[in-house]
Amino acid sequence: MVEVEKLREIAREVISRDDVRQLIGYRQGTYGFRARPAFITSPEEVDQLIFSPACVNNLATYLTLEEKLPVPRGQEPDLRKVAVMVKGCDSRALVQQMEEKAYERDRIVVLGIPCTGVVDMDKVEERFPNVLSRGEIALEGDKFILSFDGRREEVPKEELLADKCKRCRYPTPLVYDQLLDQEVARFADDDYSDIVELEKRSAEEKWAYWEEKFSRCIRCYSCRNVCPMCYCEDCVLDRLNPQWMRRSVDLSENTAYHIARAYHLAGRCIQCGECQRVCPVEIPLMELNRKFYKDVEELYDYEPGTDAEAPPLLATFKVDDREDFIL
Amino acid sequence: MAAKKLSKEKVQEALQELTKFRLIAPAKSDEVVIFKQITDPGEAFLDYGNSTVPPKKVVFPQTETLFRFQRGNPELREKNVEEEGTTVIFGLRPCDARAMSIVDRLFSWDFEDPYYLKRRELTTLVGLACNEPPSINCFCTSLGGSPFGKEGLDILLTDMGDHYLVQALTEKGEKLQDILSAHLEDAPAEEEKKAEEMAAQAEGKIARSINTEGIPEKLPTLWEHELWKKASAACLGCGICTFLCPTCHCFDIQDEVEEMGEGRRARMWDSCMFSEYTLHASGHNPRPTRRERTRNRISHKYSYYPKRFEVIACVGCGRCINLCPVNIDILEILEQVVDAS
Amino acid sequence: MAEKNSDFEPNIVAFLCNWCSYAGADLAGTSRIQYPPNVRVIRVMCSGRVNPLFVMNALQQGADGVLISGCHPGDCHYMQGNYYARRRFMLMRNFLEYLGVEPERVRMSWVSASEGAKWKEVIEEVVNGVKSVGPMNKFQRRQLNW
Amino acid sequence: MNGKPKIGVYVCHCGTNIAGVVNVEEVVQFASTLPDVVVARNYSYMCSDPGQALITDDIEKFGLNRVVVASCSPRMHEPTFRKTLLSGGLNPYFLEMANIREQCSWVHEDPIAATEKAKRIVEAAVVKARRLEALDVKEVDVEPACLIIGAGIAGIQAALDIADAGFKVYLVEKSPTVGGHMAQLDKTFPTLDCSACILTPKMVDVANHPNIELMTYSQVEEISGYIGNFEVKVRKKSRFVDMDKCTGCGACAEVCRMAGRIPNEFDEGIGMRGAIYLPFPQAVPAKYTIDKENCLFLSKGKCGESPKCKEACQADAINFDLQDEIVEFKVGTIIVATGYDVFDARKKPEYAYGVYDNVLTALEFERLVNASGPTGGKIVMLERGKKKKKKEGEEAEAPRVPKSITFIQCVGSRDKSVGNEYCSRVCCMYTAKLAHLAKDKIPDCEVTIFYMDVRAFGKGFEEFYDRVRREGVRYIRGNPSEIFRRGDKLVVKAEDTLTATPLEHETDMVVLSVGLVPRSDNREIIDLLKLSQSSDLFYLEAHPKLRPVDTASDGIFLAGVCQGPKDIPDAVAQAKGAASAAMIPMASGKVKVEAQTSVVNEATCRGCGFCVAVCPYTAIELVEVNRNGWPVKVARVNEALCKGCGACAAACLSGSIQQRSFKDIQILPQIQALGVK
Repeated sequence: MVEVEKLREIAREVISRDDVRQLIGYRQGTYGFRARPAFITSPEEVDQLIFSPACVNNLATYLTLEEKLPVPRGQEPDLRKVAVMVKGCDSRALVQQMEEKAYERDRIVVLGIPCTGVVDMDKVEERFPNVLSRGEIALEGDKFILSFDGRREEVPKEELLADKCKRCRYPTPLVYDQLLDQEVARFADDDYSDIVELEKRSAEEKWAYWEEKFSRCIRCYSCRNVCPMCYCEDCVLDRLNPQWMRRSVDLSENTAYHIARAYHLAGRCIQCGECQRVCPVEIPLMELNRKFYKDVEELYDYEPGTDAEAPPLLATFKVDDREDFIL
Repeated sequence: MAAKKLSKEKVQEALQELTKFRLIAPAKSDEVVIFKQITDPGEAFLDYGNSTVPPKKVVFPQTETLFRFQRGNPELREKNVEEEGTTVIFGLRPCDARAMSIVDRLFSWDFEDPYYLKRRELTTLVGLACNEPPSINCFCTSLGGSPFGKEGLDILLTDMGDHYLVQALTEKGEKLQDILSAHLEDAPAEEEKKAEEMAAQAEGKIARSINTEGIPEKLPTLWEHELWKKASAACLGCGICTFLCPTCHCFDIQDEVEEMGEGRRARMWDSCMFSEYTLHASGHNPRPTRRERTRNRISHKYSYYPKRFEVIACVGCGRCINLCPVNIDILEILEQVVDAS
Repeated sequence: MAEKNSDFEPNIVAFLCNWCSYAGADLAGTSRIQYPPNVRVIRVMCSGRVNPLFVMNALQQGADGVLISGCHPGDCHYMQGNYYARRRFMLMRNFLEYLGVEPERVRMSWVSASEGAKWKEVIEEVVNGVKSVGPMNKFQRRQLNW
Repeated sequence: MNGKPKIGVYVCHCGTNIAGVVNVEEVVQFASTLPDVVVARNYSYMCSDPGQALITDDIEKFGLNRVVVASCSPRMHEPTFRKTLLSGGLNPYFLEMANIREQCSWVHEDPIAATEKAKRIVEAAVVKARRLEALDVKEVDVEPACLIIGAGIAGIQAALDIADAGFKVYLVEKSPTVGGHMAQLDKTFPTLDCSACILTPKMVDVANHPNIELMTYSQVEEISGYIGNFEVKVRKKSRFVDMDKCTGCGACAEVCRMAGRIPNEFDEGIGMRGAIYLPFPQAVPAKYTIDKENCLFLSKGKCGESPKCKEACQADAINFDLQDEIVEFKVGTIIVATGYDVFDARKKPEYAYGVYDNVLTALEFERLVNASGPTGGKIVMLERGKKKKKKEGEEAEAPRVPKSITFIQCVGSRDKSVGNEYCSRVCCMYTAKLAHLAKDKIPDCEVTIFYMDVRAFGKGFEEFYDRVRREGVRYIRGNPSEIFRRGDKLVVKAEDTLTATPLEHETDMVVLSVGLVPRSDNREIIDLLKLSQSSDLFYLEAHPKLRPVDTASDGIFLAGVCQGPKDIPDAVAQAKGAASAAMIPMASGKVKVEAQTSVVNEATCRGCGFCVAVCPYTAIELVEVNRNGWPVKVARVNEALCKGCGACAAACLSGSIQQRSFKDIQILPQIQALGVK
């Protein structure tokens, strides 16, 4: 695992550069085992930086989430670089964003963290509820070590590991300026078994499954705002003229929202799993994205966020694309 | 009113009795606890911390039709809330009830909101005291609330082990208690005293707190303070902390019209954390970034609302802390406000 | 399966590309080829213009089925429009099926300017397909908030 | 003009075409209740002058700013009604047509269902009309030059007409000479003009006309751009003969080691040629060409000690290092006149073409009877097999003259089994002509024609058909089933269906009247110009009756058999039609360009480049703009290149790029109008 001192040392060096405006990393949360994003603008703030299996956020989303205030007349916009720490899965968001020309490669400094898997915070807090004081999580071999309130708990890795890590194909970042640890070999793969199982059900069963989920949705848009690939200036679903989708929150509009969101990620979602993590009503959003992901891989042999030069999936075609469904 | 007793075996019967009204109780949708109308008592799930979406959505639905209209037909078909019938929210937490009483002040302020107030009038709140704090981030005691708080409730149930102590607190509560009399027995006198002890114990278990003294007055002075930028740096601008807050009451009104000239005017929740909440038609936005919106969210609850209604619009339910995707913690912010020079 | 009442007349929205399928449909007209009236046509310049979210919007508005028809691959007046449409609808159709929307509701076809007869066959195939799965009642807007 | 919409709805009876099924009054009544509809009328023929006057008057009277015409297909009369709006002082793009004829009344018998559907179609048109925006009709300059692909009689005629009108013409021909198939013919029906006599003068004119740049033995490689501004790349294949020096004397061909050993395509393989050759004596340009595959020096690198042709050439014109040359130029319009192939008779194995030497195709027979043909015009029995070794001094016995010649009509035409259901229009008359020539050259020859129906429809055709029969040509009604050999005779098995008597007709020679089929390489032009094909695979004209020489693409026209089988008079007439159609934009110097192009909302564009990637015309590029002080990249459309397909609008996730008249805001209401039950 990444030694914190080495991490802070590299961070201090990076943030001290005059061509770097900000460094985005992780810091301890406000209670229990939580970790949260940290925004460093000066070397002094570096000592709060950490990395542990609790650092679940995908920091790549902040590169495109930043709201740019109008530049006062007579002043120049601050175009200095932004440094960001990314795990393997997060780094694919950078690759896909660059493939979509969101920014040039030289606008970012990437600190790559080879990742051995992060925790599912819900499982942790279910296992060890009501932990107020700051807790630590570390990975040793195939066990998570949780130290809090003077206790030291060992838990087999499998039991607390986030689902996305159980099918992770890219533990080592695909793009980085510096690697903060040795590379981690790929330790898992995705057989889409959950998607295949759902595909097999009848139309009624499938709809009953999704109807239950979509009826819970409160349209808080956290799944959209957390997603590194959702960075439109003004989301088409928020528009009133034309109004694709209405503001009212009911099964019809919620379904339309989730279809549109998932379709807009077809061939773009890099499976960082954030949308599902943040959903307050626990809608299995990854099961939506991964359906497109599986189809795109099987039909067009295309994996988003792996090659910054690749053309966007839906902006290309092959003459022999499958068309057996066409009359 | 002498306190009553409702043994746990009779809970199902009592609920069955209540199904003749619109009975709303905590129920499970997959692993998520949500308040929804139940017709079969078995659906009720009382062994829970607190729901993700507060029961506010019962009296202040996320989307509600105000009236319907049709081209060429001058008469508006107004939504009659009466049709929804008397409602019983069974098993809600004291903080959520207290939140409703706070929000009542706004909806009956310079304009009596017909929809909300009628619904409140039709609704009887049967609270369930928190023997254990639903989450580590509860801080109701810092806001004048309590795990055994009675404010806003019509009946308070206290889990005494094999039965619930039933305390009717209002006229509505007594009426409901009469309806349920067949399932209740008289509770021995010392039960209520025992409940108070349990209350004190429960209040002791609340782990987090904030001293709100002086915050309402201090907040306006921190308008350009550094803390807001730092606190909101990680914010995604989503609607979780507002939609899930029992005291948030902002709404947007929109007309949903179809080509054939039929339509409805509907009211739906809005969030001050969304950018288009204050987006002007000209494109100007007085709160252009999430820094201003976070400042506004905290200041509204802890300064503007108290200035107008003498109560802080927060009941310390902890939802905004538990469910924020990036762990923005209102207590941490408030502490920074207190410490800010 | 959804109850299949025989007198159910589906309402199908079709997006036709101006150069081939719309011309093919016109040819069916000039040749007086009769076909069921369930399909209602929206003309677009190319099947490449049809945004798959139109399909979602149509199903949400009340359509029981949607048909997108364009030029045969290679004949597109704008060279590539139909190739893009093919990929988009392959993905959207699979996804809607994954949600529980029967595949018979989202159909695509290649009909050239000279295939008036084929247009009739496509219409009948689509109308019968939608009839076999019954009315669309999954996430229709009017059923909910009226 | 985009103000509050005031819509006029006009429902057409179209005589009984619409009113016969759709209750027009009911539709008009319904239309008047729709939002923003100010006036709703019906009329018997909206496309007629009084019909159009209704619209212009209402524009005046009610101040209409949107017009919905519920009538036939927009593909039919959208241009007409756009002109009506223009004459009424209204922007032509405020028109929306509701197709209640081809896609409603003509295809749905049940009046109730048809009327209900018509209402819905009108409603969709009204809701779209409400949101239509005025579009400024843009014009671009037109390069006063025309590219003509194919120099058969059609290409030549079109080139001459346009050049005579004073415009520059680039005439590109794939084979070494102009003339096409007409040059192969001997006489032409029904006047028996000698084909060469009426064609060669035009071929010479084409070569010498100051306004025509003739490029033979050349192929169009690339075409980009749009009407008025086509960029064309042509590959002038190397002949390995310097065109300026070659005098056409033919010395090289005589000495060529391969002389007489390569079947001459021009003679349909009957006559032979060398590796360096002139297709036929009157070829234009009269320059020799070296056939790369068969030239020993070019294909094997050695031709004896040194290539004989080079030695023989006085003008030193032969140069084996000459490379292909790529020529680029700009034209305003294009005429496709690429002609046809004759049906490959091998696809009718029962007629044993290629099995027996003396089963010929009509084109081979044309070469036989042609004075400049391989046999000098003498009709003789052919021996196509291996050439018998001619021993020294032994005089080859004189080829036998056939005593009887039998023609078989409709080989490869009107024949579903080979996929050609159409009639090739010319075979009946050219067969009568060839029969006449046979009788003329061999008076006592017994000439028989097996036919299904003789189609002598043209000017002077019937008279010619009657004359040929009076000359003794025997017409038997019956479609032969098989040809086989008996002794040294060929037997044509058939049935005379008029007398219902089966017969086995013995004959010396059989001539198959092969039909006309699309060229085997017509796919090249389709890919170059995005032409579409009709069901018989010839190129598809814009409208069979109203726009026979236009194609779906602006500025591209069709002439000759490439658009469908026709005889020389029709081909020439169509060529002159295509020429005049092409000259319209060239003469006016300006042409209206697609107005329904895409437009980008630069405030919401995130510069992801999806639209740039999907645009087939590379009409969109990312440019850097200043948004509130920040440098951002946004898409920008080159409206001259954009053809208005809308692929970008569907590819854009943020809906920032929209195609005018087909914007989301215009289509979504249509979906709602049609979708809601």
